[in-house]
Amino acid sequence: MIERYLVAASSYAQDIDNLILLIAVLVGFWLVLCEVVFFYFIWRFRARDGHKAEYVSGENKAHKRWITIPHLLVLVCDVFIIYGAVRVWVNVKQTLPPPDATVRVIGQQWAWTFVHPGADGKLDTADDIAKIDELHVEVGKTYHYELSARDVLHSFSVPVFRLKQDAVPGRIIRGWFEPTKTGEYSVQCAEICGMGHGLMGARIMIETPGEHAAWVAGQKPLSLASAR
Amino acid sequence: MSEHAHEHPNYIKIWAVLVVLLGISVLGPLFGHPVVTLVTAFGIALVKAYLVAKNFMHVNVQKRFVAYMLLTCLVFMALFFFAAAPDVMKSEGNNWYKPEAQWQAGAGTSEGHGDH
Amino acid sequence: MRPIANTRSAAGIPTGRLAVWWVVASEIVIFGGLLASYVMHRLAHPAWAEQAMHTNVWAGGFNTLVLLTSSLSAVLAHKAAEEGDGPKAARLLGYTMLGGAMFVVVKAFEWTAEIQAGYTITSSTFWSFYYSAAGLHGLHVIGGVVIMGFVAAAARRNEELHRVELIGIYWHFVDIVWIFLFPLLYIAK
Amino acid sequence: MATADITTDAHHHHEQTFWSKYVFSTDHKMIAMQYMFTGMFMAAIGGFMAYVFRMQLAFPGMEVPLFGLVGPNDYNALITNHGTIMIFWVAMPVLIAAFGNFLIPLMIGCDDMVFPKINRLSYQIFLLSAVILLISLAVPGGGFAGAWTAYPPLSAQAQYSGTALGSTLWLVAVALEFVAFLLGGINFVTTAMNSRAPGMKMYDIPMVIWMIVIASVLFMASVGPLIAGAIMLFMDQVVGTGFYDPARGGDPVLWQHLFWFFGHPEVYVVLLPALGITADIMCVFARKKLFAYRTALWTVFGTGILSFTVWAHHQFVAGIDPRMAHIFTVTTLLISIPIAELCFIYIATLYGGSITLSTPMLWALAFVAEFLIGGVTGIFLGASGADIYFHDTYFVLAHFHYTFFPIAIIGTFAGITMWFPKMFGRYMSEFWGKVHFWGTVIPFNIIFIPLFFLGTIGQHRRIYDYTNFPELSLPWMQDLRQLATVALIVMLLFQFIFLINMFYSMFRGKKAPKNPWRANTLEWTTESPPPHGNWPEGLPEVYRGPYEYSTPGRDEDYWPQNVPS
Repeated sequence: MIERYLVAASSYAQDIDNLILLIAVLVGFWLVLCEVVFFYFIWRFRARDGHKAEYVSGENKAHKRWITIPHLLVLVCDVFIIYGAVRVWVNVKQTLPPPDATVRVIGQQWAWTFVHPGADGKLDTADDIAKIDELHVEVGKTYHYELSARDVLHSFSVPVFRLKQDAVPGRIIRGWFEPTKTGEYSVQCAEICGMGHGLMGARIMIETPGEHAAWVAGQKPLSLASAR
Repeated sequence: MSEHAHEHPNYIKIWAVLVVLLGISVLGPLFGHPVVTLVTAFGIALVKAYLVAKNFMHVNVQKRFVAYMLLTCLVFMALFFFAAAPDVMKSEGNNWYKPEAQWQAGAGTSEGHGDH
Repeated sequence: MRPIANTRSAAGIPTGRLAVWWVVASEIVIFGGLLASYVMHRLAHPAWAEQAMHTNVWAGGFNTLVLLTSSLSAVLAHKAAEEGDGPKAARLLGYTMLGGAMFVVVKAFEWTAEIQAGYTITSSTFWSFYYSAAGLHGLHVIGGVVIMGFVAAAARRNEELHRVELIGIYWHFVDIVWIFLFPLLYIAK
Repeated sequence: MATADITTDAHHHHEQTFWSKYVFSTDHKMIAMQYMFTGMFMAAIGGFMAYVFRMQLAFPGMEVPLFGLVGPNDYNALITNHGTIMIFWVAMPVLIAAFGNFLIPLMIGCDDMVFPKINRLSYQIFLLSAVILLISLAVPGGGFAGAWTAYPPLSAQAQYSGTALGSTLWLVAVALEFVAFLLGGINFVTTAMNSRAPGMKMYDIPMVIWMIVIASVLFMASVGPLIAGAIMLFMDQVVGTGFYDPARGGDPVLWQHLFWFFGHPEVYVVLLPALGITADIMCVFARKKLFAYRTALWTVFGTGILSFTVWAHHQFVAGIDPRMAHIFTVTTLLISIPIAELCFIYIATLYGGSITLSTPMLWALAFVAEFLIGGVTGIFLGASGADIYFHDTYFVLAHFHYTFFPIAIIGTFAGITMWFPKMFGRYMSEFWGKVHFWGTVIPFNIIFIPLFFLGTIGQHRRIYDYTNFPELSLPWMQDLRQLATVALIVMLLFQFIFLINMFYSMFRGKKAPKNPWRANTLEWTTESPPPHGNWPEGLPEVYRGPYEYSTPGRDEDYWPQNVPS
């Protein structure tokens, strides 16, 4: 559904899209049903001459059935939705698969700093590559991100990954993603962070292993001081 | 005006009990034992609050819903505490930690947990 | 001129008292929110115990005694008002007001000493909570004393005697808040 | 209003001056009018703000007519104050304060609120808060621009926001507004609990009164932590404490909890009165008893309690512990049960009715139809897994506008058109009322359906210019934004029809009798408009429930509550 307009480029993007589809089908059914019955009643029971309204208290069992049965059915739908939501949530936010590499993501007014591990694949070494508003990752690899904020709240949002996580000053938050499609996509800040919030966009480059190695090789390592 | 059907308790006696309890809660920490302090400070605060609410505020002779109303508010606050504490009180959780707080905890004493 | 609405009592509690209970309920959540926030932070920062050492337990304890005693005179005033003795109720409320005033005076000396010792509201978040929570409570004490002045003045003329009980309920609530603030701010170290 | 001079033994009137009658009145009806017109004035300002920032979104960088260039901070201040005004200075005063003040004494059959002077004080504090908020827009540095949720550290530290004075005034205004509604709420609850007409038992109270009372209780029980939080935020702003500063042992997430612990019940605080207004209108114009009154009432109690347990679904990706999200997903989806049940009750109420599509009924029906959309889209956001993607997109924005617009605008118009004859003793024009109805409801959908779509494909909120995001500034997306903006302008223009209709009818409309809609509830048993003291000939007594329409064995299809059997 969403994929037609926005690429699904992470391993869990499809799961989230499917969950959204599941919810859309279930609530869509109830919405359409309610609206149809609602408008049908408005038409069917319109005021006509010589026609008196019925007296229905709705207090006896036979009448109440008309609301208790649907609401039990809604409860059943809720259970399905909860099951789907929890499953996706556990996968995306709660359990982290072992990483191939870790990137550090730092939000500040009004730019993203991305610290890449460099050729040795480790952070806090001399060959770390810090980039402003530019995140380079390799397709098919599992990444952990280490998210922090220097000043106010920001939100690290990558729509093609269907990923969003607020960056909170004073906290380091870990999460993961695995890119599945190459290309250049948008990274947003999705939490208002002051005057430049509307400018705080970055790009994510998802590269093939060859491209990525070439990019790493072409970077001058930055001093450690700027990495932390 | 409503007629108060209740007897007035001996207020002076209740006040005396409250003062004795206050003395205990001040002297409690002198034992130097954290569990004793916990009980003398907060256990006694609960008893004092109960005595004041029951005898001075006369919650017990009001219509029942007054007590329920006040208790509901307290329950909501407990709910708030237990839902916010995992984020605010803890210095680490599922996939996150607070570097500042952990640094402080490492530097300071680890004693003092379970104060409440 | 009081509306007829005010004299009805369908819920079985006189209107004024019912309203005061609602005031108390909404105050519970105000102080509850503040104290819950404080407790969370306090448990998160064992190092604050060191800061709490510098609070004056004796001043806090004395103030607790003052408030407990003022509550006693408030409830005795309620009893007197119920017996129809307005002037006696007014006199007892006067003692309560005196207690409130003494509480504030002790607080003033205590805070002065602490600020002079360098523990200001911005020294650390413990002191921020200390001054904010006690300050909010202090404002309630001052507000209570002012309202009590009006109630006592009317009671002296044997008017509006039911209000003696209402202000008393509020005052006991302020007392209870202090009963919890005292161990939280002074004793837990 | 010559009727106001009718005196009874209990009331002696001295000549009322303009000031004592319109400004310093303690009469609940006049205070209701004060709240209503202040709310309408603020709605005009909030609507104008919406026009300005929608113009900026549709035509980035263009000079907006009547405003000028919209800078990034202007934009943020506009959206922040649009949200704040529409919730705290429009929905709250009109739905709860205006209708509460007007309807509670009239519908439970007493002469005034129990504390008329506190009632007046409540309005005066509210007015002061509105003035302070308006001043905050004009101070140096500009108005507060940190979103209506005011998340610190942005809201707490001027070095990040650049709006030192604006933030503080905004906070003070909001806090004063809470004080006003606490005073008002205590008045409402006490009045409804204690001052009911003789014979009016628990299940004889009209739904709208129940809803306003429950809403007031929810407000009182939930706002406390936010008041405490506001004190802490104020200290952070003004004194320089570090309650929300992690570097000094504070925690910004604490504010989010304090805010949403209030913020979510607040949704129900404004929803319930609108639901109540709709229930009463639907019963009158379908000539039907409310389906399963008792079930409906207990469902509302359940909703109220459940609403305290769901707040952290606003914070799923905001840095809370991921394990907590499961609890809040479950509670959030559970709250769909009582709301769905209410919805079924409303639909069932129509069954077998004799429905007249008058203007109030159109508004009431539109409320149900539109709120359904807002309700079901909430499920996407309450389900933690889907919220990862939807959080802070225009999907959220469209969702809560599909709830708040039916509540605050459609519900309000339903109430005003319903009780206008009682308020002013004259009818509004049905024809122009219907023109206004269609001119509001159709553009409303054209505004927000495109925004649903834009949100679904990743448009995030509070961005003043999407040209910085190449994926979000494709030509067809810009077309959708312009469509929404044009629809908004059309909708705003249609509001003039309402204003003209209202003010014309107030003075020139057809005179209305006591009970123009042939309704049961007590307010229709007195004069239109009711005089001071409401029932000069003595207060009514109650013999039955409020929804005895089309009772078998009676000639008339209604049976007023005060008529002895």
